Amino acid sequence: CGYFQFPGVYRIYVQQGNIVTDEMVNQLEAGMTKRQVRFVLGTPLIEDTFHAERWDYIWTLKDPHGDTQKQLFTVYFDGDNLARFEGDYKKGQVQEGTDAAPEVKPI
Amino acid sequence: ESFRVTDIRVDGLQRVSAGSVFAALPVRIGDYMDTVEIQDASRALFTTGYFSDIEIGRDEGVLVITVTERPAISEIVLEGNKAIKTEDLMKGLQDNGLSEGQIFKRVTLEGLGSELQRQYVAQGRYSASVKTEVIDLPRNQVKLQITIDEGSVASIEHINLVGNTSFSDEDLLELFELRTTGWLSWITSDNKYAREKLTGDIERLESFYMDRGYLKFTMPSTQVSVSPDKESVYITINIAEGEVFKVGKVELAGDPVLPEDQIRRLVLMREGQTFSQVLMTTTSDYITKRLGNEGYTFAEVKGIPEVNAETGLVDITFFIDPGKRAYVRRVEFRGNTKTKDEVLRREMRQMESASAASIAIENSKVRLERLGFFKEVVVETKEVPGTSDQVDVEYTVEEQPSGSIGASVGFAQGTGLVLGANIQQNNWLGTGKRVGFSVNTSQYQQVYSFNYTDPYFTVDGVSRGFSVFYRATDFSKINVASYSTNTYGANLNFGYPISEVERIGFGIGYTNMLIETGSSAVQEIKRSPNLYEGLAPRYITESNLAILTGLVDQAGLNPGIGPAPDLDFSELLDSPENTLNNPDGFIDANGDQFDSFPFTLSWAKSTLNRGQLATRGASQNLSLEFSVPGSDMEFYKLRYSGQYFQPVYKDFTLRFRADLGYADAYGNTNGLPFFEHFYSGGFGSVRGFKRNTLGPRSTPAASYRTVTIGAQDSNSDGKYDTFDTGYLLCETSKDVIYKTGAEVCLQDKAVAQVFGSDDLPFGGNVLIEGSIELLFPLPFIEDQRMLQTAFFIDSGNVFNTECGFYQQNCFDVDLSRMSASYGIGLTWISGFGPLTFSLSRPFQYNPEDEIETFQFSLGTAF
Amino acid sequence: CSSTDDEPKVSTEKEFYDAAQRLLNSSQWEPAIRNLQLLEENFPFGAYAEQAQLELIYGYYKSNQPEAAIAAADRFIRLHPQHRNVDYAYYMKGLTSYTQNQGIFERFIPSDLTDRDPGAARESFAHFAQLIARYPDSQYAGDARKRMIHLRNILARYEIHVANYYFKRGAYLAAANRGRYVVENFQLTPAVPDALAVMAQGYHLLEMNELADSAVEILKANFPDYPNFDSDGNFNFQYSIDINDRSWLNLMSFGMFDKQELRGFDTRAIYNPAVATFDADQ
Amino acid sequence: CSSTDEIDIEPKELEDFAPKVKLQELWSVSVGAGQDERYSRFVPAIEGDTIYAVDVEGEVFAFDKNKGKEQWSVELDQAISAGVGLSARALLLGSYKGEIIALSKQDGSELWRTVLSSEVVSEPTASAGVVVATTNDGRLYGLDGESGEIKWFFESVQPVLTLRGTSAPVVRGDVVIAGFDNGKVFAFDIHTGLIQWEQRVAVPKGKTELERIVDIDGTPFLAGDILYAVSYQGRLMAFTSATGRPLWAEEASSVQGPAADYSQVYIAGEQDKVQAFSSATGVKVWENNDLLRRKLSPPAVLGSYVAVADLEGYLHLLDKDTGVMAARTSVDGDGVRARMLVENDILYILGTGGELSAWRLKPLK
Repeated sequence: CGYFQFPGVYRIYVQQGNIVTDEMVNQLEAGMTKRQVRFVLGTPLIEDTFHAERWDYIWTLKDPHGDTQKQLFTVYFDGDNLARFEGDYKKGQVQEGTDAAPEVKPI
Repeated sequence: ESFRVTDIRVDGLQRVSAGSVFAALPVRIGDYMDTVEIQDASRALFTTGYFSDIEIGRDEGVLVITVTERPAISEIVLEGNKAIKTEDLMKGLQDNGLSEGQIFKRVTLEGLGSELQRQYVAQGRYSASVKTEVIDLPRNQVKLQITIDEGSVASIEHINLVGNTSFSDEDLLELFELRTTGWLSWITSDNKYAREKLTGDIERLESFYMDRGYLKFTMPSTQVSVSPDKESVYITINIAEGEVFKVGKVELAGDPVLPEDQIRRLVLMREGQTFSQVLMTTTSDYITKRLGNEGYTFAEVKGIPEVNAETGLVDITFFIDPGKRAYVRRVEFRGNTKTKDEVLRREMRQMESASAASIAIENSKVRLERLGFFKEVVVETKEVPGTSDQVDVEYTVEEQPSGSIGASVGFAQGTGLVLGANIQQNNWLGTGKRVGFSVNTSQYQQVYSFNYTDPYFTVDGVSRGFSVFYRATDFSKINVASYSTNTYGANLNFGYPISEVERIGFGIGYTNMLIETGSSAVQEIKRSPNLYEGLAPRYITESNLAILTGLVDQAGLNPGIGPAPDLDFSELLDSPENTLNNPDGFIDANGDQFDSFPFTLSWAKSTLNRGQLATRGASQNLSLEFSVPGSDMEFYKLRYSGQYFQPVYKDFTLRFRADLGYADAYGNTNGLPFFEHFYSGGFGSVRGFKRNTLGPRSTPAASYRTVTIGAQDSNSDGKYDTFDTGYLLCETSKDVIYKTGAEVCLQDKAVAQVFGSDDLPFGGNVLIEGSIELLFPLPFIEDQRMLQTAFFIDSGNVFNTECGFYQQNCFDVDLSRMSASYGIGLTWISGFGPLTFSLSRPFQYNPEDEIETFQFSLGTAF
Repeated sequence: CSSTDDEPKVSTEKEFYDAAQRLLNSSQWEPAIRNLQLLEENFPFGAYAEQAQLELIYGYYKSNQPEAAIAAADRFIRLHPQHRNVDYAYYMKGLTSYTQNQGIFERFIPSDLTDRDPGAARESFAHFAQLIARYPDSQYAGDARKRMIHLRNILARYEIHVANYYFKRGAYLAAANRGRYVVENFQLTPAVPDALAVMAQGYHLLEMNELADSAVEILKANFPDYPNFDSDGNFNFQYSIDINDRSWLNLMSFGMFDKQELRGFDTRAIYNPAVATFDADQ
Repeated sequence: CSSTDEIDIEPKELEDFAPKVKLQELWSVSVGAGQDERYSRFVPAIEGDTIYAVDVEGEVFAFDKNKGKEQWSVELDQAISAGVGLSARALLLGSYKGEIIALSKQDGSELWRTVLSSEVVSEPTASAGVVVATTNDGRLYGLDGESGEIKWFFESVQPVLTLRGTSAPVVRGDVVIAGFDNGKVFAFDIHTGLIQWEQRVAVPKGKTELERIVDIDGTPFLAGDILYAVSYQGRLMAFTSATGRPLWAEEASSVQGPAADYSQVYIAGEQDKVQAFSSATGVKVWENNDLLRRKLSPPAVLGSYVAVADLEGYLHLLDKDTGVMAARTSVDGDGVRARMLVENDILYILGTGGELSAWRLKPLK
């Protein structure tokens, strides 16, 4: 934003959206009901009011320097059944939390 | 025979409304009625419980119902209840429909009497008795008289543990909340039997054994018996310890989600180690938390021990069920009716529409508490209905005054009567901005200042603030050397976080200072004694003075014999230039008007658990202030202050505090300006001593002593009336202590007379302070969050690397010279800001320190 | 029913009642309350008993004892479920909790109440709704409905404030969903235009242009005069997120004062002029 | 229960009366520290010419029965909760740590020691080579008299709240009888622990757990083959000891055991009223209210008088037929709460303060 940036300001990660992994996508087949898709992929964070026929599983992570990674996986429905699905998703183990192991208190 | 009901009339209604009668009646206008239905109707009306008598008659088609209402309760009197408060009893009565104005039902009263008796027995008050009476009053009303004799609670005579071979009775009974009658029992009443306490004690006993490997520990039976007179209770707990088990293999099962070694690191149990239940449950918690950080807030981890009796080993498997990855749909706030939503939301580390991380949710709660705006912050995660993997996080806060506000007509030690308004609000109009302005006139100071800081100038927490001030101080009034400074200036400062808990800051300002010195300004500020202007420096020795005064007196003895001869003792004079070569005061060396541009750099780290009255964590800050080269004054000031809280036992906490300061001049300024000196003593530094009175003293002003060295009788009336003056010379030097009224005499130097006010605190350029406090909760006070009481030991002093020759109490850094005191202090966050009291007794002090046992102040938290 | 038209009791009861009326009219709430309590206790079934209970509710409300007022109202409803003006009791329950958090602070210092927790006012929504459901044509239904609408507007505007913050924070999905929450739960509130714009802006910043365009279309269809539309009708995504035009104070003080804020979405001036802060007291 | 009458708690003052007989103290001696606030009840034991006694700190004494001269004493450095019981070979003591300790009758040296499941608060006894004892958790144990090994135990269902103390077992040949805290009396075969018969003496009634206490804490009394047992807040009942057939039952409440002679049964009843019932029909013969609330010890029959001691250590004699006060003397300042022994017209009393004394009736001049 507008004026010079102070050096070394601590900024937090800003994460948004659902994580979709290859494991989940492999379980998807056309024709599944909405309940089954919801069970496999989880509840989508974008169920747009004006696009009832699609669910968007977006995932973004903005790092302290401002560059953002983004992944979008969209599923399309024909009525209550899964028509098709497309988009990118994560491969293998996903680890993003901090490893804040709480300190151990002796008995 | 049956008939058609054309109308229904109800007679005798008093309190009960006709509506509720009709609602209860099973018959409507137009129905057919016969004897059977009449019985149903009266039975229906009876079940309402409102009526003691019902008659149903017929007047052609009109169904006539005459009722007599049960009496209404006009008053309920409760006597003799102490253990159970009247409100609880009244509430119990109300819940069963027995309250003033209600219809009285005898059966509920009976039930209630025995219910009360049962409650007392459950509390161990075995000899209690409950008597209920119903007194009839006119106009169909009743008065309920309930007299209770609570008797005394059975006290525990003996707790006997049978079967404990590995641990002594004393160690085990230490865990118990129930105790046999001890000398403290009359306050703690720990010898009063209550079943819930016993179950609690037994659970603690069981986990004590389970935590030490006694996996097969069982308690076959526990007996509670009472003495025939029902006054003493005997508790017998029979134990079967079983043997100690060691940990065998430790396995992970289920879906650990994270690589195994990361989970393994959190496992606290090692093979061969004695089994401990608490280690097992803590391990499960750590793994659950770790998974929570990964977004699996619904994770469940259970440790299952499998005992192998022969080998005495127990294998433990941790079943990890991560559940679904959870997401936070909404973050909501409750209770912030004055503080803006953004002020809370910007502290959040957990985003909305993002994966849930339990550590982020917890950190956000701590950050809210660290603001100091809230007495309490409670966080709750609620599952979103209709989803299995979404939660809403709700923070409920309770707001508290966060600053001192309002006109302060007050009196504070050391500053006398303070008049004026000052408002320092850290949550200005709920915007989270810190605004303060004060108009303060007091005996010693007129202060007009305004400060404004926006902690969130940018969304990441870059703060920007500025302040302007005008201050005219008459230092002589607050026990500091007699001079006054008039300063005005402004300052712009920025600060920003460099980590979750650390911030750095910098600021640039301008100050203009004018120093006025009174006649009796201390020597360190303005050199004295000085020769009087216009008086030629002529000196007379003490012995010659003695001769001279003899002549003058003699002449004055017989005035009538004509003009007294002029006396001129110039030949007795000695005229060498002889003055005390006192060093220059500050003003003499640097003048009295300064413009300087102070530049400050600061670093702060705080992990305190609460903004005000913290009880956990630590905070430190280091600041360097130096005037930009080219300012009139070139000096630098380094300041460190830190505090650390160490919980000791239950809710007792130790607080360690340290304040260090070092300042010096650089460049062409030859000494730290005296108005930048550190001071010590009083609140927030070393309690038990008057404010700012520790450390070096100033040398009071002095002037050369003038004596008569010649006399003339101008009107020749035989008496001298005009005198010549000169300075007295000292012949044998005496000890040199600058005390008011004293004479300073150095061999063959002019004698100086000390006249300035006694030696006043002058501060120094090195500050060392430290204190240890034991925070303890005041008994009998429920709301501890607004109150902090502590026993303290404060120590500290101010030193000066170059002491003036005559300065008292002035030492270079020397820890044996620290002044110290112990005492008790209390801080209360009132509506007008923190109110602090302290009662202290110094046990180590320097001769010049001024002691002050009781101190109080409004607005500064120590 | 035909059995309660007995003639007024001996004068003392009437005197009690009249004294209470005088005290109420001269707004001496405490003595009035005591008077009404005495009346109810001594003449629990007189003609004035029920009226006294109603005025007791009003007395507690005016003397700023919300809990007592609500308790008195509940008691009246329990004792006289079919009383002809029991709707007043329901209404007073709503009104009391509606005004509970409005201390002197809010009245004197005009501050924007839409970005704080409305506090007890949330419960007033349920009380008013109960009144309207049971007695749709009660004389108080109108005012209750107005207050409910006002409350709903405040809650809707609150959502937009939060969305504005999340744009600043860079959490675009959170902002978009806050917008969607308003569109789906707070229809017909003045915040809806802003909500649609927020959705459009959020999706745009998430580079989900299909969803962004559909939101813009609906916004344009319903609120063509929305400020973000430029002269030839397309939505200027830059409009709301660049720095608001700098106030003179900001210019004068070289950016020192009146911090540069994202303009954010706040078109209350256009779509919400009618609702002055509702005068809580009649 | 709308109201219980004002219960006055203080013990009733003693009034004077014209004594009809004198009590002569033969000898008295002090037995260590006596008992403490843990409400144990120590009973002396007599065999041949020696009388044995114990104190709470584990000091065991043997005195000559006629002169009270100490024959030997031994120090067990542990807390003792019950004693002294006798078996064919040994003295029997119970401890707070749930042990049964058998000591040699000659010199008090320890023979064996067995740990039971809870503290032993009433004196063990023995018959036919089997030692029996009740424990605080409502159990009755049968141990081998030689080795102390547990042969069998019986477990009774315990109510939530009981009175402190348990009834000591009573033995007769191969039968052991004991009262329990659930208001029932059981008789067992002493060798196998099989139940011969059981009878309910009292039925718990009332709402609170306090009103439902029906402990039988006083040791039942065997007179010939009639067994008398009394419960708290329950009944006094007489049974045939062999079959347990109930003969009669009367409303009564006592925390101490009954005493009986050929014609009457005596108890320290409710509120410490001393009551006498006809042993044939159970009809109440007389009731003495002079000693209300004085926490009386179990009564004992001495000649034609009934002896009973109280909390201030006074020994009272009442005329067996009329219940009228006949004599009074002071025995142990700390009071007496344990059972008193009578053997050929000499009364042996062990007070709570550890005073052991022997008394004999002496007619007035």
